[in-house]
Amino acid sequence: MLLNVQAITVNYGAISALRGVTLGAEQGELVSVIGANGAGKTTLLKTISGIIRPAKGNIEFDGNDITRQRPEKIVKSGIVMVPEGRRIFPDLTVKENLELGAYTLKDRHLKKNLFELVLTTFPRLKERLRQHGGTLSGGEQQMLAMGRALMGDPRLLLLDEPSMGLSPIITREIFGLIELIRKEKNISIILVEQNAHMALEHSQRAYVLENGEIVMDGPSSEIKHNPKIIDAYLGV
Amino acid sequence: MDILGYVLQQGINGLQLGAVYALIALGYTMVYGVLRLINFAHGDIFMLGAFVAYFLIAKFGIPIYLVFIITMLACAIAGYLIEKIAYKPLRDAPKISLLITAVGVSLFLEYFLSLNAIFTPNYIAFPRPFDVKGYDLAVFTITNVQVLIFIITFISLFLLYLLIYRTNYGRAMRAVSHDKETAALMGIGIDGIISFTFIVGASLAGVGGILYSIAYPQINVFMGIMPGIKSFIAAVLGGIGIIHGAVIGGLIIGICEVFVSAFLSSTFRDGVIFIILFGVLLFKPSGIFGKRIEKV
Amino acid sequence: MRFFRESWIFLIVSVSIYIILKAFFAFNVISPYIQQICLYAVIVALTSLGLNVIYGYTGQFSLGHAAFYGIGAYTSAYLTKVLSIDGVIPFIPVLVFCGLVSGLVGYLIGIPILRLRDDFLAIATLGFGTLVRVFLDNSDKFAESLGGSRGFVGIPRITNLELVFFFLIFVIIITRNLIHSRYGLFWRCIKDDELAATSVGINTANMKLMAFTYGCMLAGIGGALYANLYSFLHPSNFDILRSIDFLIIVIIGGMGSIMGTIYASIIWVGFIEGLRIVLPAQVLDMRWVVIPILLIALMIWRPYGLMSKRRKV
Amino acid sequence: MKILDVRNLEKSFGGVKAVDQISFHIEEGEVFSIIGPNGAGKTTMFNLITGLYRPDDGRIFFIDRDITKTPTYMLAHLGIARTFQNMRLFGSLTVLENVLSSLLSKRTYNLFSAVMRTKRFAVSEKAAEEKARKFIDFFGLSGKEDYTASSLSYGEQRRLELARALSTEPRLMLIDEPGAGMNPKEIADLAETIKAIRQRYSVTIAIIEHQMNLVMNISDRIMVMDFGEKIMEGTPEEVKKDKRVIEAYLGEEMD
Repeated sequence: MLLNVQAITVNYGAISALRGVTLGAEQGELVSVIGANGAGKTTLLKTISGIIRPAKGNIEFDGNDITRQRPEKIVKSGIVMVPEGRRIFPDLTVKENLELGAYTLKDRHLKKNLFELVLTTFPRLKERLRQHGGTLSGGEQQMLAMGRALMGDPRLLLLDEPSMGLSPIITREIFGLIELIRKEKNISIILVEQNAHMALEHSQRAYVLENGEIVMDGPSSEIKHNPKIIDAYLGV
Repeated sequence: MDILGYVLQQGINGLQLGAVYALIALGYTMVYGVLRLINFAHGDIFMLGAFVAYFLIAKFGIPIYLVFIITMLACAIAGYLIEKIAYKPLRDAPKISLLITAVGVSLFLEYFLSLNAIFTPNYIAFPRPFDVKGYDLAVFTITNVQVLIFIITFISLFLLYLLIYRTNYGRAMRAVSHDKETAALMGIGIDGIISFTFIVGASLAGVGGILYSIAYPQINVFMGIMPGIKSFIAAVLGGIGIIHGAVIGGLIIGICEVFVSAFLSSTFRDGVIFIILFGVLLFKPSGIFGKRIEKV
Repeated sequence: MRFFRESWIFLIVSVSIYIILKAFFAFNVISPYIQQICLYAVIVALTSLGLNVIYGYTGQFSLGHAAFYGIGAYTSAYLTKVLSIDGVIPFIPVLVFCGLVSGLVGYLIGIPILRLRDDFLAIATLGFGTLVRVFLDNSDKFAESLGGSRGFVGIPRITNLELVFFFLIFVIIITRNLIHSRYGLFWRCIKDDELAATSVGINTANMKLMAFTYGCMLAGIGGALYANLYSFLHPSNFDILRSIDFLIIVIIGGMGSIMGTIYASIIWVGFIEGLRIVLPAQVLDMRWVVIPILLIALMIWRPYGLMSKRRKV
Repeated sequence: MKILDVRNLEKSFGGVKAVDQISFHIEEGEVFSIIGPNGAGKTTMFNLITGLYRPDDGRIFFIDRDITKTPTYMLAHLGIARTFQNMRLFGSLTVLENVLSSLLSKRTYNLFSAVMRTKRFAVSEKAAEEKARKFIDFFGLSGKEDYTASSLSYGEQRRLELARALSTEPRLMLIDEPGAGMNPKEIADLAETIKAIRQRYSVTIAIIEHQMNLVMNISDRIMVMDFGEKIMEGTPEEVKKDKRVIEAYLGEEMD
């Protein structure tokens, strides 16, 4: 396993946001985590990326314990998160946003290559390099956020609700790009989604998070046929 | 005397004062950007700069360019230590606790340095490193002090501009001031950037301290209070958190102050500055260059 | 009357303290200098209580409390001098008037600035404090007897133990009644979450203004008592440092605690003035070096105030 | 009868239209839900109705009265109450005080009564407290009156917020994502609670919610929003079948 999350518990004051969550991701695997709003999905990603410290449990990445490391260290070791709602820097240009993504990298040559790669993956960004991030459309902002993360040369990408607020067509485009990134660069991806349809469609394995606990996990193809899941997350 | 010449002359004098305010205001605005804190101790860093320069010139007779470098270094260290010791432990505390701490730091610096064993609370004459010379430009005169202030301020602003808009650190600073959490997700060390911001701001205040003392060669441990507050007002006037706003705000405040002294009475100048503050807070709280931000 | 009936224990304790103090004063157990300090402590308590309503209960951070204290002091000094008042009874309406003047100024300045929050309110109140200071420094231009930067001299000494004690007790009861009424509840709601407060139907602008006006009134009364205790005023008595004095007292006493503020005032004045007696002048200068360190340490150690309960998470 | 009538409402933030020419109305006594993806402008709509934002254009009527410019606190007195997406309780106040805050914000007694502790003061305070305890009891929080709001569990805090809103005795209650962070069992309880509120206090309810099973279970009518625009409005059955809604929000059916 590239990433190994062992029984982490996270508390906000008296409330436990995560209770003994265990999950993992292999090299080059797309893993999705589905669950309702407030189930603890974002907390899980923030804990892996070091923004939140778990009260219990540990997290291993590529054989190293990263449980209590600072976020900048974790980024350096190759885990990059794309936050919910994109959170691009609206007053910085698209180019500056991308350059910030490579903040931890020192190798100029590598940076240049990554920049080229991002622009070929997201050709739409190329046309808008000098524009301020805030002027982009929702879908373009999502691309910028993903491109910015790729600039950090990640081995594991954490995606928080990439489809949030996007139209179905753009959502499909974004998911296509996610697949592309995974295949071409062999990057592992953990995807957190409310849109269970899309998440289960594209991931190899899935976890179901309810009220801070993993209540189910397994291959996505099985999970999407589970009657309970259809009822709770796919139904309508 | 010719009225136009007089007005122009006062304008130049106002720009001289305003340039110094601009240098101090930059520190306020940058620190406010990354921490959302009014760093009350910033005016005292300015004072510290004046005192360090005083010792370097009066006691050691060091050449002027070295005075600038050493003073900036000393102020940078002071700024760094203040942040690490007093502000960092309060990162998650209520905003007002941080503000009270800042007031505490300011008082401590003033009263500690006013001890007789350190600097004394008295006014000290600041030794100018060169004699004042005026150049008559027909309508008004400009002094070599003013020329020095304009040049140094301009160079500082230019370097700061390069730093903020052309380097990785500058980008990181802007990212942190916009959204700390996302900046951290980019691998930016937040604590490092905050320290760096204090260091840059304090160095600029140090430069301001030297220039101010050369222009108005009387120094005192409490000299930082009013210029500090006025520079903060300048930062608010220009739009807090906005670099060029601080510069323009500083110049406006400086010119207003000199004009009020020249045409009204010097005793009213502080009052007028605060009336400007009320005006800004009430009618355009985001400042000249600021964007409107809605609540909720 | 219910007003007194509900506070009888408090009244008994207060009267006992008064009798003990009176005995001390009458038999000269304590020197006139210390007597004066005792009265001063009570005045500081009264004024700090005003700031506690503004900041401790309602969460409106003010760095200009000394300005309202100063307005009360100068108003009283001017009136008692011009009207040559020297008795306690004719002085009482003057006191009330001074409270009303400070309250009115607070009300007028509050209408615009109380829209601001946290640090911007701090800088606005600080600005108002500076304006008042500038005005006092130039006051001789308006009326010669105000003295300007030379200070106001020859104010009749009227303030005595009965007066300060009576006013403090009266104010404590009123404040306590306010705090334990819907108004106090609204103030605390505003401190916790202003937006939620307006959503449940509280007119937050009015309530903030009310707390601010009331707090400034107390400062005005405190200032008036102060002016006629020392018979000399100087603009520097009412600068930012004095505002910080009151702030420290509110913080030490625990924000939102009436008795905490009273104790803290007595401890604080005792500490400052006590040091003046005990320490030689040179060491005395150290006070304002040590106090900020204590303040910073206090903020780091307990950001919600010394006597406040530790917040349960 | 139309209890709330929104006409051509518009609001932009920095050039982006958060609410774009939306009109709808709510009938007295119904449960009206607003659904749509995050960022569709649902909470902005609530903020406009409760006066926290001023619309750029359009009008809002509450029982024939134009409330477009009415301040927030006045709306609470007129009969509009709300809860917040991320709960805004008075954390350092007790449960009882939280509920009392809204009960006492009505004209009860004046400043003079408060200072002088008149009879009116005592009577009003006692009445308000009794009433508050009833609401606390209704939401299953009795026994916790003296706990600070911040010490309650997540679910209890959600219920306390409902209690506080309901205690203003509103005619229209706006509830913003009550089901956020709840598991299916809690959602089911919540549905019962909302039905009970409606029956017992005969209040009209408007809800923003993501949990489809909750929305479909309790709503009489649903409005679907996306990108600040109204996509459609109708009964749960109509919404479920609507092609535009499936495309924009519900997603295509899986095969």
